[in-house]
Amino acid sequence: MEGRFGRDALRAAVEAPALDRELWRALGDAGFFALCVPEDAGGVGLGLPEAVLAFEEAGRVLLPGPAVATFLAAGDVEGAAAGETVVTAVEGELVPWLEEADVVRGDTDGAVPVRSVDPLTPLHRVPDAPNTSHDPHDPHDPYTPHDPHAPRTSAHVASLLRAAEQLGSATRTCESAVEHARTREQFGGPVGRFQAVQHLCADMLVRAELARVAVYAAAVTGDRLAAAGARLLADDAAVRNARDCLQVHGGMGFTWESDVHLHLKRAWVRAGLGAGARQAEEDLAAAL
Amino acid sequence: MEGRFGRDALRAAVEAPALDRELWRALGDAGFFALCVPEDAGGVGLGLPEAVLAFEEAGRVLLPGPAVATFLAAGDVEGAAAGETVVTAVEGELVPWLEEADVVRGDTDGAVPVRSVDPLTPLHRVPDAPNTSHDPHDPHDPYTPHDPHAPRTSAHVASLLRAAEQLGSATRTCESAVEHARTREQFGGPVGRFQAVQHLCADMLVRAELARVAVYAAAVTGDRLAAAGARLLADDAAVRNARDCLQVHGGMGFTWESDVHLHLKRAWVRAGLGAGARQAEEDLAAAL
Amino acid sequence: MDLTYTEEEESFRAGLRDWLADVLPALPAGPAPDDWPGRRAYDTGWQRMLYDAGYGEVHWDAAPTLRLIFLEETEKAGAPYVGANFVGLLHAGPTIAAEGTPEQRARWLPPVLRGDEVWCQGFSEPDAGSDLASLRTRAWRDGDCYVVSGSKIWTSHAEVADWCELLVRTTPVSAEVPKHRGITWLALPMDAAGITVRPLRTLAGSTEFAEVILDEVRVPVANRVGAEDDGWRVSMVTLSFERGTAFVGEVVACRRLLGELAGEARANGRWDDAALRRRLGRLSAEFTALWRLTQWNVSEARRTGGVPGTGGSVFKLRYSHARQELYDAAADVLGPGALDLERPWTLERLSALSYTIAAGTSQIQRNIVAERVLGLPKGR
Amino acid sequence: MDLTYTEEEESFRAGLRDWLADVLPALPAGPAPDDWPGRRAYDTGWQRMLYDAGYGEVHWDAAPTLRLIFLEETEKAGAPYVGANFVGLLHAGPTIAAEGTPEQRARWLPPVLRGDEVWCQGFSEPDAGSDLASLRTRAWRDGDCYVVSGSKIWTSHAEVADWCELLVRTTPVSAEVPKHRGITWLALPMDAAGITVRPLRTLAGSTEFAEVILDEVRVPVANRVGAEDDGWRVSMVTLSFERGTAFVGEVVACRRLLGELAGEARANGRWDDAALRRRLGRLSAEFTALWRLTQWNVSEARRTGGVPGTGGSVFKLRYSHARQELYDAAADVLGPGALDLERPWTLERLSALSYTIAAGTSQIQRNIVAERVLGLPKGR
Repeated sequence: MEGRFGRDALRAAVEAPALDRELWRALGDAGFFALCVPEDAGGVGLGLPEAVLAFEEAGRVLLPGPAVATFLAAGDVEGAAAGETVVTAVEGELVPWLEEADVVRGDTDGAVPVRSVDPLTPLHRVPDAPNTSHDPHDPHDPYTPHDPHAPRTSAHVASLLRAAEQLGSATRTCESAVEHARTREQFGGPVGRFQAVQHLCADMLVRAELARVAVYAAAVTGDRLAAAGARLLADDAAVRNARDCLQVHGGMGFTWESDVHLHLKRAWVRAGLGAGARQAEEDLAAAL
Repeated sequence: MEGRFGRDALRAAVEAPALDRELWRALGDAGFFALCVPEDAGGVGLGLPEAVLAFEEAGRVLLPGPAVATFLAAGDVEGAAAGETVVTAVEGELVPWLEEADVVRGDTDGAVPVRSVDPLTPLHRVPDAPNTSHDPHDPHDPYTPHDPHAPRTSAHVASLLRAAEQLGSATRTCESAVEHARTREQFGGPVGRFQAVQHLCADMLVRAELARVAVYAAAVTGDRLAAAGARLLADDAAVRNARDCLQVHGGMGFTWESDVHLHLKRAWVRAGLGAGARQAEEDLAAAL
Repeated sequence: MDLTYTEEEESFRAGLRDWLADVLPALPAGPAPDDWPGRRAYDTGWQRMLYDAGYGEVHWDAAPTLRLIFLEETEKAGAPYVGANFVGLLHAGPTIAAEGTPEQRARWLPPVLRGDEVWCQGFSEPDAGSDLASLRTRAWRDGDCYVVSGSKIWTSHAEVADWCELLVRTTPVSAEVPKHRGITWLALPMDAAGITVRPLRTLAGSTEFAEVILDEVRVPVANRVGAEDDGWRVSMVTLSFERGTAFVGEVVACRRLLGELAGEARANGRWDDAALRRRLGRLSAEFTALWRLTQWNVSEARRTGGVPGTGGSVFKLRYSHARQELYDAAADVLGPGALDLERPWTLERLSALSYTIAAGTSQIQRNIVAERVLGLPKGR
Repeated sequence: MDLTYTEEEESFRAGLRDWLADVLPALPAGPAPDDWPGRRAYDTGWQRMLYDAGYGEVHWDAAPTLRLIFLEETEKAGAPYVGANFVGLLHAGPTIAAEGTPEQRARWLPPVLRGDEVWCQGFSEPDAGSDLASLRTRAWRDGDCYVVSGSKIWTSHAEVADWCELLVRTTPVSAEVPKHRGITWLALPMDAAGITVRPLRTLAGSTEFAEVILDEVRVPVANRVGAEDDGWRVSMVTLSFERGTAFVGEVVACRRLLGELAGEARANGRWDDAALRRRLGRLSAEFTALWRLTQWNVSEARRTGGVPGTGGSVFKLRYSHARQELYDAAADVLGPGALDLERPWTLERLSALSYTIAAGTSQIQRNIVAERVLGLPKGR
């Protein structure tokens, strides 16, 4: 993934945010969107565990575009698997990439543009969107598939793939903080020798690792509540790791040129898409 | 206060918890209970700011006994000012020192003994106690005075005096952690040279100092909401400082012989008396 | 992430479940948690039953996955906690299994598995807490014995134990010998002359810990496990292993506790508080993930041949705080009842306070993660 | 704790209030926050009005309590923020007032008070962030000038400033000269030859900061405030003072924001969420206490003759985190609206991220509190 969308591509995209159709088709050619489409339907025929690894990479490099919605439409919408058709969806009250997408799932009546905090994710808001829940049979769920028994395309899978992106981001910001702490010198040596910095980094790793096992296990089991739990831990890891990464970077992290803010803003946006943490917590509590 | 109830007295009380009537009378003689009783009624004639300093000291040395209720009864109940009559009150669902007290304010119907987590505070529980609020004219308020305009004896003053005790405890546990960090040697020097320990101590001081200004300011203004805010910050400071103090002490803080647990348990008990944090937060929110 | 089990593993699980369903209802009620002599009789009796039923060897001879299944199923079924056998089964035993001679294994392991002999741990000292390697209990050779003098602290079950796994300094620290060298691992018979056991009361009021004072106690050289002066390595191998799996049963228990808390909150009306409800929901996600992390650590151990490595520190760091948050949430569910020692969870809340301190404080664990996992420069 | 005011102070407050009530409604609307040339015209115009009305001297010549009242009342009335005058009024100005010669005070202070001249700050360097004293911008004597070369970063308002308070190294660090010595405080005219200003874009997208590159810039020796090599002390006196009071207006603004959040939440239905409501209630307690802490610091400053001491670090530590929590709560009130830069508070939330970093990170502040207030041994 880093080969297709490296740091130079990222910074170029920040300065001129638009959907890169060429990149999208390259991802399609590489089988990214068709990863879970059965082989006899022309896909790669892999499962959620592999999809989660792919989206972790997408989160790590801050891949722009409605990748989750396009991925989930791959077996369903003509051209989505190949990256020719860009698909987005109404996620809670928000729709990312509405103007750039070819197909929109969900009801966008009354959608108004939002000046998005994330320079890499244009947003529209649908103020009267019905509340999305994690119920796979929710009629408002834009991901409800034609076959109600196919677990792959229900809202909790979208949520899990976003959790995987959050995990990739949390891992990357942890690494970035560690790199900075190893090399930035203050007070006569690398700042990473101070316990205050070390312990920030250690807590970042712990958050990322806990999110990792939660995301991977939810992918293996396909369980709805496991996905809700993974989402909670991954949202938390992505947002808090980005903030701690900024703290470790100090003033240098506060510049536009640093990537830290891109991770933080995207983590905020991802956490704001779909049913959100409140609903996930309620779902998990209800099952106790 | 430390002269009257020092560390030896504290540890003796832990091993044989009973109300020390002699100490109580000595406090009465010293004017502790009559601090805010007008001089023409035989009291010391000082105000809430001085009372708050006295209760801060009481919290610091972990003075056992229903001092707040006795203090608030001093102008009202025969012998309370002198420390001859021990007065307690129903505080939310709990009554401290019910069996030892001579006078009980509030309705104790159905009170059942509780095996108290704090070895220095015997408790009864009144399961159907009406909810105490911070409303000074609440008819269920055990502190409602005969003169409804006297601010001194309403529930929010009881709450503020307990906040002052919490402040004293938070200050003491901060000092205790610092003492330990200065003297305990590990890895070839005092543990207080490690940032991880230093920063625990710094956060303890910040909590105590913020609680201090909140408590002092609430005492000066006598304001009901200021008292609610002071209570929140002081409860938080007392409980969290006791826990951080335990963390700084390590295994040594985990022993019965250490005083840390006495501070933690008392802080829990004080936080559980009266209307509690939820109500204080709601009151403050309602005023926004 | 491998969450599947082999047929052999599933059949082991099924057999164990059946046996537990059969045996548990007939067990007598356990003694009070701090009745150590009582606990010894109870726990060792239970251990003997496991041994006779063929589950004895699971503790350290079986594959990590079988051990995981064993700990999961016994906890899920509500079987007695290992209690006084904790050190023997989960610490000293694995050390002897890994580092002992065939004679030592034959002498010490079967009685642990049968519950005939109880072990305690003599590692910490009053002046060597977080800095364990600075321990000062001295041992010197006299013929075919070591003579040991010093004192140990936080020795659980010392009053009822038959053996103590003891770390002693056999070579003093010097310019040539750093503190991690010069330490030796000995099996100390607790009935030897010169041992004084002083119960140590914890903040929870219980006395399962003790201080052990050693005054020229003679320990046969044959009781040494591993080479002289190599005791730090000998004990650390086991310690790192235990961090990965010693809490399996507890995590299962925490998840059960969450269900109990929800039940209590639904009964007493606090379930209406959305903030409390959501907090329990989030804790449920935490403990499910901690359970997955345990599985992950065990499967890593299987892959690398026994040592789960630094995953243990990651687990320990998060688990100890999550456990404290769990009991804080329990206090919120109980309301004023949280101040009552008769109510469930109040004593456990007190005990949970030790989790961020014992077996390496959270501060030490963060150092380990930062330096050994993340490769940050040696802390200052 | 003295919360009462003298008659003189109360009459000052009343006069100021009347004046504000009179003048504010007639003010033109302010320019966009990152329109720095526009802000300069606007802010300095406002400053001149204050000066003409007799409030100019309040910034540093008046007693600390008058200053507190001034900052409180102007913020409460919604008066324009000091903006481009921040450094001149609250940093360089007080330094010159405390440490400058009579000639220097006469030259530089009146234009600051009138809003005629804008100052910026040249302290931080790319390689000297948290470790400010390791700064490397060099200055050497050449006749009656210093010649300065190096670079500064995080210089706010550099594009519009007339003067820069500059820290330079006049004596290199050596075995005899520790890094805190050898630093000198200079007033650099921003129109001197050899200065390059490069705007620095922050994560909020704005460009109020700049990098300033100095290439053999000549600064008259007469522009030195304090003795040569004594610049660290000269600037720290002010810094410690400013930590105590520079945030007065902001704390007042935060308390007003809490009221706005409650209003928004009541309007959009989120007020029904008890957890959010209680969070706002707790933040209200926090910011009320932070306001009291400011008053306390100011009254301490009055007692000790100007320097509020370490209370500033205590305040800064808590305030910077509370401010971030406040904007996180604001995001919760806004819901998806928190992702919209057009909505109030979203940009401010981004800016608030700098509070735990700028002017000494929270980590540095904790070190200061631990070592200087609590007397713990020098950290490692």
